[in-house]
Amino acid sequence: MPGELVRAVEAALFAATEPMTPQAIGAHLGGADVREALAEIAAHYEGRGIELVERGGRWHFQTAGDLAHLLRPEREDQRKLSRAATECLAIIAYHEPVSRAEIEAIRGVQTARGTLDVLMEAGWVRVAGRREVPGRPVIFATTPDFLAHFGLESRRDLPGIEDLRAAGLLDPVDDAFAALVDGDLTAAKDHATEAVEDAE
Amino acid sequence: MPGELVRAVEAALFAATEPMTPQAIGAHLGGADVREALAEIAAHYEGRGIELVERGGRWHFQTAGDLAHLLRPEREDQRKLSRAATECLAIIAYHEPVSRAEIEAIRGVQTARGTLDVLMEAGWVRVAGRREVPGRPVIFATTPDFLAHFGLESRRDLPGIEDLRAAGLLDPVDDAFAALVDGDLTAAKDHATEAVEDAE
Amino acid sequence: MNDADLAVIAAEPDPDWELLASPPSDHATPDKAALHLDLNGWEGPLDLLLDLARRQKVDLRTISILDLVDQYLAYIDRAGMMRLELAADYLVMAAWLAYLKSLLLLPHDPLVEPSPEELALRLQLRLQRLAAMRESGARLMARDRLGRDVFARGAPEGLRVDKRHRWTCEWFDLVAAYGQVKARSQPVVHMVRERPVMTLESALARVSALLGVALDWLDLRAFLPARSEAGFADPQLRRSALASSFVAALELAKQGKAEMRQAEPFAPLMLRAAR
Repeated sequence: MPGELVRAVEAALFAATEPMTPQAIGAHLGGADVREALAEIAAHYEGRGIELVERGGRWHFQTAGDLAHLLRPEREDQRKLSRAATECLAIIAYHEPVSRAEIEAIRGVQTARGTLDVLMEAGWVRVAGRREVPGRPVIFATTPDFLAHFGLESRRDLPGIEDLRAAGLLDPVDDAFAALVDGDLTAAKDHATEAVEDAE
Repeated sequence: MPGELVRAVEAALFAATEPMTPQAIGAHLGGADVREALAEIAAHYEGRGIELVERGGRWHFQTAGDLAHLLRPEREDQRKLSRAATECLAIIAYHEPVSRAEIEAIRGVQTARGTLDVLMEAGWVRVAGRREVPGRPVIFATTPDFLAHFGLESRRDLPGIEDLRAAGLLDPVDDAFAALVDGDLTAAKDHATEAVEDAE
Repeated sequence: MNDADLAVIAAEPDPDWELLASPPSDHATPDKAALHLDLNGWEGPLDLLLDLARRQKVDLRTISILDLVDQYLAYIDRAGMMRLELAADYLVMAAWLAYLKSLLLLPHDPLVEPSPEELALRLQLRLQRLAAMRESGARLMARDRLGRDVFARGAPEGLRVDKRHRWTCEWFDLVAAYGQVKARSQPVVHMVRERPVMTLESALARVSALLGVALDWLDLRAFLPARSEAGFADPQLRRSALASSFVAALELAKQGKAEMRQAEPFAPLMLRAAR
């Protein structure tokens, strides 16, 4: 069973909002010499989930270092890249190295601050230096992880502009839509014409 | 030497900013069942300057009660609850859930507007729904924080609650009266009569 | 918790009363205590009654209600003598207690319901309940309280889960996104297709010319160019001619140069020169 002083020191350090010197602890406890008590407590906690440590003459309790991973576990969740981020990634992949301003010029819209961060967090984009032009803008390029994720041997495996055109991927959305609607429209028009002719 | 789980639970509770349920601790530690570990830790800390306590199903470490005189802040900054608020709190705790009208029936006076607010702001009392009687009055109950603050494992630990219940002092006057009339009204009447006779 | 609120509540003076004498001492005999007139801080008549009952120094179950009534009435009298404004509920309680006293002292009348003993018992029960809660409150406050007597960890590290996102993107989405960007940024040229139309002017000229030679009502469709005329085999141009001729007919009718009639909705639209 620990002695009164040991218990008091233990409680005082537990409740303290910052590390304390032995003098400060002693002063708090009516001027006692607490060094032995500190040593006893430190020994008691050895190997437990909590430890008493001294840093620069001040003592404090902390959780055992080897348990850090348990106290701050990482949880992974899958997230689909936003459309804006996907566009940025594609532009970087096709045009690298590119600056943020160039990305924006190609996309035609401003790129939100976090968008490039997300791509770097994902490990697909890295800062590839600075462009030697006024303002020395940061330039971005893809990483080997990018190639790995998309199953590409090299950037040359990305489909070319002509491939995209052939696949209809270069048609503006509106045209593609109009093409669809036009098809239907012809049929509808034929009906209308018939009606007029019937009337004649 | 404590086991890994015991160490982890100890560290988690030590690092936690709020009391935790065994479920919450377990969830944090990858779904482990921590109840045995909690019991082991509580036993280990018995008699030390710190103790592991359960309050309303949630666990936390705190300094031992008998060390209060050493740890109380010198600056006597004690906020004292008013008598009205203290009575309200007691009535809510011992009778919960209870309506404002029921509180007032016991105290014999109206409860000032701010009194219940103070208790709710302290986090000790909460609105616990409405009673399904005409007017649907709001009913009040205590919170887990109330148990933690007053060092109660559960409402069963409220000081003297069993005696009060046994003596019928937690029953409304009407019920108590009816019980007395059925049972030992004679005895009570004798008292009253004696009193009358004494006075005469 | 808000310190200020607690302080305010704790210090809240009861506006109905003022302190006239030192607080009652526990050592005072009941008689001496009855002379005290500490009206500060009573929380209503029941509170005052409970304090008076306590000074009988007996179990609340065996208090003398008559003594209690006397003491209460003495207090109220004394307050009256000192010209204190008494809150109404104290006076109501005084009146009720005086009535109870008379019932208790008079020979028992079995017709009076509820019996005075019953009333006295109810008062006693109420006082017991208030006393029980007051004591419980005091015992609660005297416990080792977190933050006053016992302390939680002063500087907890905190528990938190670090969320890490694993981003996913499909190859197709990547390539399609690039296609969209390119398509969006291509210069856009708007072309309006030329379509065969019969203008309103030519329809107007044609309809008014034909009206001049027509003798009687004619279907509007008779005014349209024949299919054999250049290009008028095209159904689109025929529809345009029909629409333009209709508008031309309306215009001529408006100018008073033509009359129009239709037997029923969707019946042939008939047209002739104004007479």
